[in-house]
Amino acid sequence: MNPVNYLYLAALLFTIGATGVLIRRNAIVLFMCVELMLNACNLAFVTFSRMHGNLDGQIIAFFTMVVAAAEVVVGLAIIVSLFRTRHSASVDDASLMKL
Amino acid sequence: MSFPLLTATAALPALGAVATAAVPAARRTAAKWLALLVSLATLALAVTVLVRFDPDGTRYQLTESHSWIKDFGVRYELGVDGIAVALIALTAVLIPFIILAGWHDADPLETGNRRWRPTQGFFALILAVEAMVIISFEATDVFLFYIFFEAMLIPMYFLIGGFGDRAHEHGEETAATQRSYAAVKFLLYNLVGGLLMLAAVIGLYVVAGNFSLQQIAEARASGSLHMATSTERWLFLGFFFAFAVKAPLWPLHTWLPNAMQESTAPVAVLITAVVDKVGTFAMLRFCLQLFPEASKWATPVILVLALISIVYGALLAVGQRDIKRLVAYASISHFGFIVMGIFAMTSQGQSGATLYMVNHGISTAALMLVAGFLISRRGSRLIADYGGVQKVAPVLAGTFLIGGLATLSLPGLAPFVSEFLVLVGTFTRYPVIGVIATFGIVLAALYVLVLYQRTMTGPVKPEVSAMPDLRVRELVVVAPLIVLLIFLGVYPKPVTDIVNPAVRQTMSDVHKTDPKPEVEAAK
Amino acid sequence: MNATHLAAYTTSTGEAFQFWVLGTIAVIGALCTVFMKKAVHSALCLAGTMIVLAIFYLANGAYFLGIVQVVVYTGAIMMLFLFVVMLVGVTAADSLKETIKGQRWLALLCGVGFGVLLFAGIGNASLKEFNGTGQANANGNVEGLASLIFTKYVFAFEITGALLITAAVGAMVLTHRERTERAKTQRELSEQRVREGKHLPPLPAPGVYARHNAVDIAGLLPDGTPSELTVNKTLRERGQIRDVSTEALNDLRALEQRAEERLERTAIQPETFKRPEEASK
Amino acid sequence: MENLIAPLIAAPLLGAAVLLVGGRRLDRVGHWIGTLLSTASFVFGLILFADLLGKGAEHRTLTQHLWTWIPVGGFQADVTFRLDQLSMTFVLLITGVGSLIHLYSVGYMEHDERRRRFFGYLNLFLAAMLLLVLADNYLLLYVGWEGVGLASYLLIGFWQHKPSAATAAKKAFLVNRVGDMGLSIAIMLMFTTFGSFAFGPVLSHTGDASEGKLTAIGLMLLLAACGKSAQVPLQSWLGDAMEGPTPVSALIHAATMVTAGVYLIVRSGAVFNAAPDAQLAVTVVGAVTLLFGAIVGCAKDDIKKALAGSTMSQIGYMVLAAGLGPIGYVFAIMHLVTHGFFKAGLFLGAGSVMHGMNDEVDMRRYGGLRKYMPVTFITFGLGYLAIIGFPGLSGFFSKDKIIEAAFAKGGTEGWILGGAALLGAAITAFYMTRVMLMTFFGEERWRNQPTRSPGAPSAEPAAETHGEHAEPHPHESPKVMTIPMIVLAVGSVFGGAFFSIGDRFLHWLEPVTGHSEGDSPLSAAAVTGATMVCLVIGVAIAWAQYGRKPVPAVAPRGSLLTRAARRDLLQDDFNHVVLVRGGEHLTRSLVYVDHTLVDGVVNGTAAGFGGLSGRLRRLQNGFARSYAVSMFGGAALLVAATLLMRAV
Repeated sequence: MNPVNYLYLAALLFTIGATGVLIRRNAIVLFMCVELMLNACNLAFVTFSRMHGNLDGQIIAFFTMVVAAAEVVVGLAIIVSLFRTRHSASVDDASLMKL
Repeated sequence: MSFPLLTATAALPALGAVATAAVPAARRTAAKWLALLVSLATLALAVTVLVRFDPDGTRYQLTESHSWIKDFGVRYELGVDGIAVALIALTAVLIPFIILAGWHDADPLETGNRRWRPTQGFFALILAVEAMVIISFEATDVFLFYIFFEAMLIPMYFLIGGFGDRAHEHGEETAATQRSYAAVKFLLYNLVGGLLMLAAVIGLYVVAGNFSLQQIAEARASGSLHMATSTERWLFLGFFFAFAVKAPLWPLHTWLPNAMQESTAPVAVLITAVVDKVGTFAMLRFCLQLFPEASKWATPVILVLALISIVYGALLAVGQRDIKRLVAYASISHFGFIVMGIFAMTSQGQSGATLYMVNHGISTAALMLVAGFLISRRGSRLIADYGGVQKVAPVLAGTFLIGGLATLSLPGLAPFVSEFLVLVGTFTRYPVIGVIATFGIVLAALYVLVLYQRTMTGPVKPEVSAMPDLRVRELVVVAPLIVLLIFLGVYPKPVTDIVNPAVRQTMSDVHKTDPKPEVEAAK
Repeated sequence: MNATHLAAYTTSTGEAFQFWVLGTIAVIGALCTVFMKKAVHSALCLAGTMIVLAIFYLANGAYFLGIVQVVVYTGAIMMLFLFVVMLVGVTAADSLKETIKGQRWLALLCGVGFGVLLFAGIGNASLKEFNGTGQANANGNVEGLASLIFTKYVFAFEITGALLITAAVGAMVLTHRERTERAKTQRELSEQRVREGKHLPPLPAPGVYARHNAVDIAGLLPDGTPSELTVNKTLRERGQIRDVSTEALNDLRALEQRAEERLERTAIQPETFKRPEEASK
Repeated sequence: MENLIAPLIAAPLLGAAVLLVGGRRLDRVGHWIGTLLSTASFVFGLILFADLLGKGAEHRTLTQHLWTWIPVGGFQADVTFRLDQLSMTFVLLITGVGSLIHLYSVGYMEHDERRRRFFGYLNLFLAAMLLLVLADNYLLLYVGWEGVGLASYLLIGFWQHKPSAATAAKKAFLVNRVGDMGLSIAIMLMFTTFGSFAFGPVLSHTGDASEGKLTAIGLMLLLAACGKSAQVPLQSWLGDAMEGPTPVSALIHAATMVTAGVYLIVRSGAVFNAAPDAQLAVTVVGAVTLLFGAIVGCAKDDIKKALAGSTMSQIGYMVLAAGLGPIGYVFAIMHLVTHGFFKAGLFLGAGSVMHGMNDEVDMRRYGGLRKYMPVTFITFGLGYLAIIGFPGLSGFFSKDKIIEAAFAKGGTEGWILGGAALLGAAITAFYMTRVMLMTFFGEERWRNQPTRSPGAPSAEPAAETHGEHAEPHPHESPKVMTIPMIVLAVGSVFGGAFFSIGDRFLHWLEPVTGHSEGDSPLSAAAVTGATMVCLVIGVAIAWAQYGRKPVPAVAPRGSLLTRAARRDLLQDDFNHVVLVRGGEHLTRSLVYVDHTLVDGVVNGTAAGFGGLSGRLRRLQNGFARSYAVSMFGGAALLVAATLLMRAV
């Protein structure tokens, strides 16, 4: 088997995550989908690092995780305050930018 | 390196503008006096330019040239020929009167001070406009000219949009909205024109490799710089459109009536007597010099447009119910004459056109400023609201009549000379157009006399019965203008002597000579 | 050692098998994450997917990452998610019904298109032969990473550190609510209640005759109907009220019947007690 | 000696400047200043005249160059004056009659608080008129030409508070402007033809120019003359011009300004001689106008309007004569001068009558005034006899000569023109007799009735001051007014004889205008006889109609012709319908077009952009997810693009 399949898997997961972001309204689920996408990327990176035989890919994946963590922290905080104000976690309710 | 006179002439009002704007809000009167003094000093400098200028000398004199943007060959090049000198003098002469006439136009409103009217700003803006106009008369670098040609719009925009007649028949709110409409319209029209011109300027650079008017003109004359016919025509159109908007030429004229109607009389004078002249001046200096062939190619169309402007403007002036709009349309008609004279390509036509720019500036100033005094007294711009003013304010009526007679170019007053020159110059080459244009003088008489009759004669309307006659300040504004009108009408030689050589140059640029009269041809 | 060896060069049939099995699971997990109605289920599915991914990391020779994936992601981040879900409401299931017109179709279109494109890209890429992380991991994967992080990527590392701090502070700022006014004393609260004229005495306790004392059981009114008031607000909102009134009353009836038999009374026609609404039917 | 020409003009110009700028402080002496300066210029004129007489006939041309006016390329306009016999004649007429009328106005305008300005305007007019006749080139002449137009505008509208006066003034100026258009086009034509527009070059090179050009020039000059001299079709303004004070009517609209057209034609004689078609047009215009004016004159009840009609017709005679070429030039000028005397006299007489009659102008409210104002009666009567051409008086000589010349034109044209002239003579006799009878004879219709019936035309505002009281008390005017009338009467009696005995006037003018005797089909005696017959007929009819039976105080409806004539033969109505209405509609529709079409295009574009952006705004629905979709789609597109790039 050729490790390229990992890449295909990553692509698939990424797409699924992206679609999820588009079709789900619940902010939390939405974030999970984002996480999914990030993980897919990570998988790709790891695979690349294996292919090129150096660790840079893993480093990047590592950083990605850190960033993801930060993002989740802030994002969830936002969700909480959002829920606090409008008693709903639906992103469609936060559509005040509409003209 | 002698004293940079031209730079000084342009820089002084600019500095004056800054200084005026810096005067604290409490010291309003101080700001006014400062502005007036600066403008007078500028006048003095302009007179020095006039004296230092030698009509029979080289084409461009008092030149200054410094490299500015090396990479694009943009230079800070100044220089004046006879035409520019005449127009600089006109500007410098008019501005003090404009400032004096607008002395109280920007005072804070006593009643219901909804809009704060920054007096300092008003006078600073006027001076800024003067500076930009003067430098665009002086610039012999296309890019430099373009910059100030466009920058002029900004202060004008604020002058139009920010300061209207304090009394308005429709109340302050509508006044504000109409004002902003007029200002935006003015800005958009001129910006569109400027945009096309920018494209043309860039195109010119691509073709010629530099922006220097003199170099390009010489190169073209010597044939070392060849332009494809189509290229030349496109570039010409780009330039001409901008100038035609500014001039304004039919059908690009509709911004002028709004602008002049909504702005105060001095600003209206600033627009039509000073700023618009840059357009016609630029036609003469840039269009003809840079693109002689294209100019000749476009002449028929332009002449027809000018003709339409003349008749159309006059007819619409007859149909107006608003004094300022009437004057605006009259100006459109007059600009038609100017453009016609420029593109008739005869020495009479072009000298006449240049003379016309000067005279029209003075006559419109006289008429419009008096009209402004009239409006400020009654608080309405509608002709129908007046009547019998002559009885209660004879001096005002008299000056108004003289201004009107100048507008209808009565012989003995300055505009007649220029108008007749333009007509003759056109007639010698295009008889039909000349004859049709002559109808303009009848229409001019019509709108001026109708205006005078409706406002000044007849039984005295109760609203005007208590109208005071001209005050000293106002007389100081009007009297010199009238004296100028009469003097230039009787003895225009000083101006023609300055202008003629420049016109001869331009004629040689376009390789045109006056047609020979029939009898001499017969001999 | 030879494990790394194995993992690095060849892709053994073992790994292939593992890939196909776990890969399927991962995809299913992902799909469930997207399509589960309840956030909790989504979260759990996602966790599953992540663990699978962790295994793949290991398989790809990224031991450190694999562990981190399990510890940090599945251990920390997903827990964070679960916390929030708990805050927002475990069972608050949002309908998958689409409100924005055409959104779903557009989403699917974009998704599919994007996926196809990615696949095409990967297909085009020339990735036939590869060299594993053998010598990269020669003296330990962690050491390798460390040496890179602290030499080549040190600045990035520091910056991510800063980022994390900022994120933590930001989260605090966002979630922390400054109490602007003084807390109301009990007296004020009661006064307020009086003023608003709503339910002055304390709420009735849940449970029936002390035979049920679970908080989610509504107390019964004298006529046997359950009273919503007795149940905690949150439960009420989630609709998690266990209604035991019927059984309770039936028990009562049976009790009375036995009492009758004991006292040899002529049995009254035994009719099973019905709840009022059933009776009305 | 030629240095005296400039002062000739400068004097009244100075007067105008002083009086108009001087302000109220000059109110008490203003009129005397004006009179003094005009008299001064008359004296200068006399001195120059004496000087000319001292010279030989061919050296009688003085020129004075002051400065170069407009030098542009080949276009050289100088401020140069030229005094020859022709202009000398005019100078004397203008300054002489002008001074007399200044004097008259001192009395006439006594009660007007704006008298100073009135005299300022009068002086301005004198200056402009002198400039007109003394100019050495057509452009300078044009200045004077419009200058007199301005002065006449100011003076007709002198009582500006009366809308009628203001309107009349505007009308006069506008109609004149049409004529001026002709003059300016003529000047342009000259410039393109001769390369100059000074009298010398133009008039001496007419031989080299093509006849077509010359005809065009001639017709344009004719147009100009029509405007200024109130010839058909531009005559409509003269009648309304009577809104002005009577001295103005006498000086400007009878004696001097309206004759400028004749001067122009005679001065440009060389052009016309070389362009027979233009000449023919001139004669036709003259003939038509002399009949037109005469007919109008018959129907008017307003004494001034009747006289205006007569003026029109008399100028028609002059233009006719001028159109006849060398045969007629001299007589045109001669009639012009004599007409200047008697018509001025008649107007002053009319003014004096009105002065005595509380400014009543309706002749039907006069009658039997001869015993109340004898001097006026006698002077007016002499003027009357002069104008109808009573043998021995000035009108007789000048008009008779013109009729002869008309016949002398020869051919059918000659007969037609001569016949028209004769007919005109008859009608002149009729309407003048009518005026005479209605004013000074018959019963006193002004008794026992208010001075003014509401509808009656009012000329003078003084009427409003002492207007509505029961009945006027006719009285003779003060000396200051009667003296000028007497002087003019003397002139109108002996002028003609003085000029014609021994053809003095002919010899005086011949060097400038040239002269040739046409071959008349009729002998001079026959023409004179015919004229006399026409004269008698005209007088007889008038007597029959107004002398024997009393004149109704309210005008009868009259025949169709009469009613048309009362309305200037419907000329005004035509103008009103065709020009005024049409013009109004044109301007109104143009204003609409400008607002909707020209401006609409621009505003439309703006509105279009506004609408478009309004539509685009819908995309911003505020849902983060739909933004995400577009973002994701964009990403997809980018990937696609990269792939394609690599594939290509």
